[in-house]
Amino acid sequence: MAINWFKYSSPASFYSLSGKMVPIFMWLAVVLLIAGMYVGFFVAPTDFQQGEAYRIIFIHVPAAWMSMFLYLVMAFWAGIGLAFNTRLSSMLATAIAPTGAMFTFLALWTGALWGKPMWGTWWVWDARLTSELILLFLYIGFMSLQAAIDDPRRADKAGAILALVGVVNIPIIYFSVQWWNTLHQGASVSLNQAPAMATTMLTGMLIMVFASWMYSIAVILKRVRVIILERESHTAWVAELRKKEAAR
Amino acid sequence: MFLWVIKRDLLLAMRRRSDVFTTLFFFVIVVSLFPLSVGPEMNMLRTMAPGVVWVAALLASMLSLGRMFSSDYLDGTLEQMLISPHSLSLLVLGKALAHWLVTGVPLVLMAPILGIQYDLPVEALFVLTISLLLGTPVLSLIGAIGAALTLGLRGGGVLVSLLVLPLYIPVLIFGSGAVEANMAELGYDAHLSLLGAFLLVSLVFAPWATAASLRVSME
Amino acid sequence: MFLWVIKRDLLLAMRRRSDVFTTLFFFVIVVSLFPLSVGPEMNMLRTMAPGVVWVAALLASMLSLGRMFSSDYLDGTLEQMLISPHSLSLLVLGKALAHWLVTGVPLVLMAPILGIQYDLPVEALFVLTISLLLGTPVLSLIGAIGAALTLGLRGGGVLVSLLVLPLYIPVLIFGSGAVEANMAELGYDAHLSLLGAFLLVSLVFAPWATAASLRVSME
Amino acid sequence: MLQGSNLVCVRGDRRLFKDVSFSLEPGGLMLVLGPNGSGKTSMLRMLCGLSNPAFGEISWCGTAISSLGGEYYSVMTYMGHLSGTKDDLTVVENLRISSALAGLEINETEAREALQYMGLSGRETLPVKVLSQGQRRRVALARLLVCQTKLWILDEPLAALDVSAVKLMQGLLERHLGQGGMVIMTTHQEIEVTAASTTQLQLA
Amino acid sequence: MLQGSNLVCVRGDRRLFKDVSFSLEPGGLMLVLGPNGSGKTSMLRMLCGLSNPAFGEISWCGTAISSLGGEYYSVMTYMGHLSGTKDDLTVVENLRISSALAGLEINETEAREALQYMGLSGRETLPVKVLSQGQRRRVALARLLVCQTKLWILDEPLAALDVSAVKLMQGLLERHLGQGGMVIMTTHQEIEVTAASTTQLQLA
Amino acid sequence: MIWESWSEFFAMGGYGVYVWGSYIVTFACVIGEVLLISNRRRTLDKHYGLIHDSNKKETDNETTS
Ligand code: HEM
Ligand SMILES: Nc1ncnc2c1ncn2[C@@H]1O[C@H](COP(=O)(O)OP(=O)(O)OP(=O)(O)O)[C@@H](O)[C@H]1O
Ligand SMILES: Nc1ncnc2c1ncn2[C@@H]1O[C@H](COP(=O)(O)OP(=O)(O)OP(=O)(O)O)[C@@H](O)[C@H]1O
Ligand SMILES: [Mg+2]
Ligand SMILES: [Mg+2]
Repeated sequence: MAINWFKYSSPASFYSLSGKMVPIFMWLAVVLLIAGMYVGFFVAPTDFQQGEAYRIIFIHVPAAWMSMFLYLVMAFWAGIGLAFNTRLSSMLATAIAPTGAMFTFLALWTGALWGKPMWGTWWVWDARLTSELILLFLYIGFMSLQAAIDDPRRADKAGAILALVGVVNIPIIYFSVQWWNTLHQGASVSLNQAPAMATTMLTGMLIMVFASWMYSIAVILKRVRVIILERESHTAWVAELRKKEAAR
Repeated sequence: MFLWVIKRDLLLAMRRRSDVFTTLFFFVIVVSLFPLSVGPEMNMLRTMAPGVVWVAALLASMLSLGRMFSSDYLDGTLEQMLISPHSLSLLVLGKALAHWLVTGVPLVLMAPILGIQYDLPVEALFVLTISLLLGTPVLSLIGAIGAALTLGLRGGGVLVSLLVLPLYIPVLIFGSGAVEANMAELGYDAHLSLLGAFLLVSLVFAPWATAASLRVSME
Repeated sequence: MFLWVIKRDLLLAMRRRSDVFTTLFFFVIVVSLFPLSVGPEMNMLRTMAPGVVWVAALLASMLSLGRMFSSDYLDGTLEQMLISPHSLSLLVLGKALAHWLVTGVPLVLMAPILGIQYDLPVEALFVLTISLLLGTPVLSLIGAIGAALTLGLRGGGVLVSLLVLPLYIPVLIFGSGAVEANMAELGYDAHLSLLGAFLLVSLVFAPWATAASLRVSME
Repeated sequence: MLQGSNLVCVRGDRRLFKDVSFSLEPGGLMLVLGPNGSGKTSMLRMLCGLSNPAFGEISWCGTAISSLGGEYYSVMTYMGHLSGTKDDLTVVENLRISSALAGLEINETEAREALQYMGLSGRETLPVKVLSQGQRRRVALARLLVCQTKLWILDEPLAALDVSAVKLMQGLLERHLGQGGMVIMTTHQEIEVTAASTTQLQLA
Repeated sequence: MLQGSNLVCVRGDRRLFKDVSFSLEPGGLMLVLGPNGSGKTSMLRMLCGLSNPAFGEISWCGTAISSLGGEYYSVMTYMGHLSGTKDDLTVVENLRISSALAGLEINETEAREALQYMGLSGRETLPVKVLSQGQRRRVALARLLVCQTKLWILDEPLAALDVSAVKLMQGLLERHLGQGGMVIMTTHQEIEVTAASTTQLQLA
Repeated sequence: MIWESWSEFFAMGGYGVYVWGSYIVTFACVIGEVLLISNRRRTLDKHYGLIHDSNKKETDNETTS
């Protein structure tokens, strides 16, 4: 079945298509979430080292992964928008940022809550933790920059340049922080020493990862739809849409 | 009319909501930079913490001094304020207060969380917050004098730091001193009362000095 | 014409001689504030020294970013640069270089003296100077991107810090890392070569990204 | 009412003018004329107390303005080369706030009426930075419609205005003068304003 | 030489003008006219490539200006509402540096001659910030005397100028047009310029 | 079933504060995000509904589509 992809790259047709997709992904997310939580809380056994505290893993790891992934996806779409001047991809990048920032915050928050019982402190200046914090700053920088610019086209382009510069910087930051840390002393705690996982734990975690994927897609699509409406409010097709909705 | 000034400045800040957040995040980032350049040993970080937080608060407040008057100067609003029938000192007090609301208050609210990053004990966090609450308005008030004096001078941003930092030093010493005293299990009341005294004195004199500096700068 | 840009910016800086000095004094003051707020134990100060000097250098360089383009923007010179027949990237490179000459070089020259205040050994002083010499131009080059992106935005001064500080972090880590490695009697060559690599990369890419940002901002 | 006697203005090492005297009565218009750089702006800034004459005295109702302070400022409105509008605030907000600072609080409706009169209807809620040069000028001038001061000091109010706006200003000035107000202004353009008495102050 | 076809300009959610077409030949003068806010400045900024039209194309000698880049910029001089002078530099320095940035280096003597022609003699070494509004404008306009570009795009060049300076500009424009140059300008004032061909582009 | 009773479930082996603190904040964020978006959509709709009638003519004339 051949799909005309270009058809969907126009905001108008994307709007109607995504309208159908949002509920699907939302329901998928809910179902996976319930399944994941069930496995996490009622199937997975107690960890012999960490006790019950390890159950934070079912949101910590998905959040941490999503935070990094979403930055890449955001920079990708922003770059496409800059290079090919496609409105839709820039709007996607704008829509991804808040969700990415939220997952970054969640990774930090759950990590901190996990760290207190496990390491005895909320925070250490460990490589992974520090680079996650910087990632949050990058997200916030991107959003603040876009918020500070009134003209959406300019905001798109400026944000794209920043996101691309940031993406170059992420590996550098990650390795520099890691190196900086190990130079002084062996890190007092290493995340790599997590105990080998029971399969049920792993399944639960993976289900939760999928749930976060579905959730992200749903939320981002939902947000991008609002952004499309906001930006294209003066066009004929939005006026048409309004008329249809008013009639209903 | 005092309220109009505050309202206007807050409105301007709200128009660019990011303004409020950026001062805050600047503060957060500077505080987070130190462990990056000093290294991650927790013991050392804990001793540094009050100093670092206070220096960061001071820098954050100082950095935003530039915009207290300069945009009003460039577009002629300040000229209009000088020939306004209202008391200039009061107008200035309004502007300093708005500056504090936009830059100082968020810092005070954020400080405890940053203190946690440096693993400070709970009581020290409390003292830190109180000392910031008393100290940051002083920073805004004194800063206003510096901002007024350097108005329209090129490189004002850096010049203002030069003028203002020496005046900030007592606040810095007693502010961070209070927290250190608490951590060393000594009394910290004296420090806080001194900060309170600074606040009162600057509330009375700073608007007046600022008004005078503005008149000089605009001549 | 590249030379004209540099010449012009230096001339402007000279017209306000205080500009150069104020960045320098800002640096000096921040470095000297720390012993005031942290307390006078020499051992601790020595361990902190590289970190503090580097953070101060970074802040000093960042603080003066605001003026890299904003005055040119306000008075229309930047518009003229965009429609100049010369390559915009080259013009931008000239401006970044001028910024470094005015803000970076004085810091590099001053750093050893401040290091002495913190009782650093001679070799560490040397490494500190070299690391600053390699690192500060990177700060100016990366900073130019941030300054160009925030051009004409309200609260630009603080927004630019927010954008630029995360990008500065690797420079900070390797810059202060080099000195610390030296003090811990480890090799510091790797750190310095990495700083050199950053310098080369940013020399190539930063002017280009800055030029693109300027075009976006001026649209 | 307003009197200047033997005013001297020195800028750097240059004496722009000397021994300028004038007096202005209610209903009177004073045009300050002269080529570029002859000291018109400097003169107006003296008249509103933003700078001091090197010699001579300016008095309002017989009292030196430097000793009057706020009392003088509440009967005087000055508009310089700079318009005093905030780029980030909307047109209405700018007008309301600048009026409030000048001592007169006005409500939304009054503000909108004044703006409509100045030909800015439909732009009330735009931030000033997107306006054209002439529209910015109109926003600043709209304050004249709502202020209730006796003495207006206007530095090139017609710059950047189009023909219809110049007409509008002309009407506005005549109305003010007709009600016993006073106007001091500079301009390089031709403008016909009928007033009870018109003085021309030619500099250099 | 310069051609615009079916230009459309959109600002915010407002369409300022549409389907504007023109063509300008050597020796031709184009006056862009219209009330405040009709889009004159927006039009000129498009013509010099500082912003892009929402629709339509601008071409120089048959090639779109967006693809010409530096080549176009070296035959074109733009002067906007902002004068592009540095407050802290002296008058001579400003002129020399702005010329150099625009691609033509001139020496001290040439600069001083141009300034003298613009009536700024005796002010050459003052920093621009102490000059009067009209004098600043003259400093910016002095660049027209030394530049050797074919196309001048001037946004209200007469604002703040006194009568004698307006005469001077008139002569300058006529000389340029006589030598086969082209001028696009806006103004709200009356000015008589004789040219091989004069087009009036009326907006809104 | 690995839990003896609900109270044991909520206690999480003594780590209740940490585990539930994580989950509650996570769900608050997730739900908050969804609500924020719906709210943004609603304000947009309201804005449109309000100005639609009075501006209708103007939009027809000045749209660019
Ligand atoms: C604020 C504190 C924390 C932050 C910012 C954080 C951040 C991260 C990040 C970014 C990842 C993904 C990295 C990767 O997959 O390469 C991750 C994974 C992980 N974290 Fe954390 N973490 C924190 C605290 C903790 C704590 C306290 C524990 C447990 C004692 C922990 C256990 C884990 C585990 C087991 C993984 C999965 C590793 C893997 O399979 O790749 N984290 N964390
Ligand atoms: N420090 C100084 N040294 C020498 N001359 C100075 C100095 N400061 C100002 N001037 C001169 O003072 C005059 C200021 O004039 P002013 O601004 O009052 O003119 P104006 O009549 O308003 O002119 P315009 O019509 O151009 O606005 C200028 O001629 C300027 O060159
Ligand atoms: N974001 C926006 N939303 C609505 N209108 C806008 C926006 N941005 C600009 N405009 C309008 O676009 C026009 C810009 O006009 P421009 O500056 O080109 O006018 P002009 O012809 O040069 O006028 P003047 O003679 O006053 O200089 C103004 O009418 C302004 O109100
Ligand atoms: Mg003047
Ligand atoms: Mg215009």
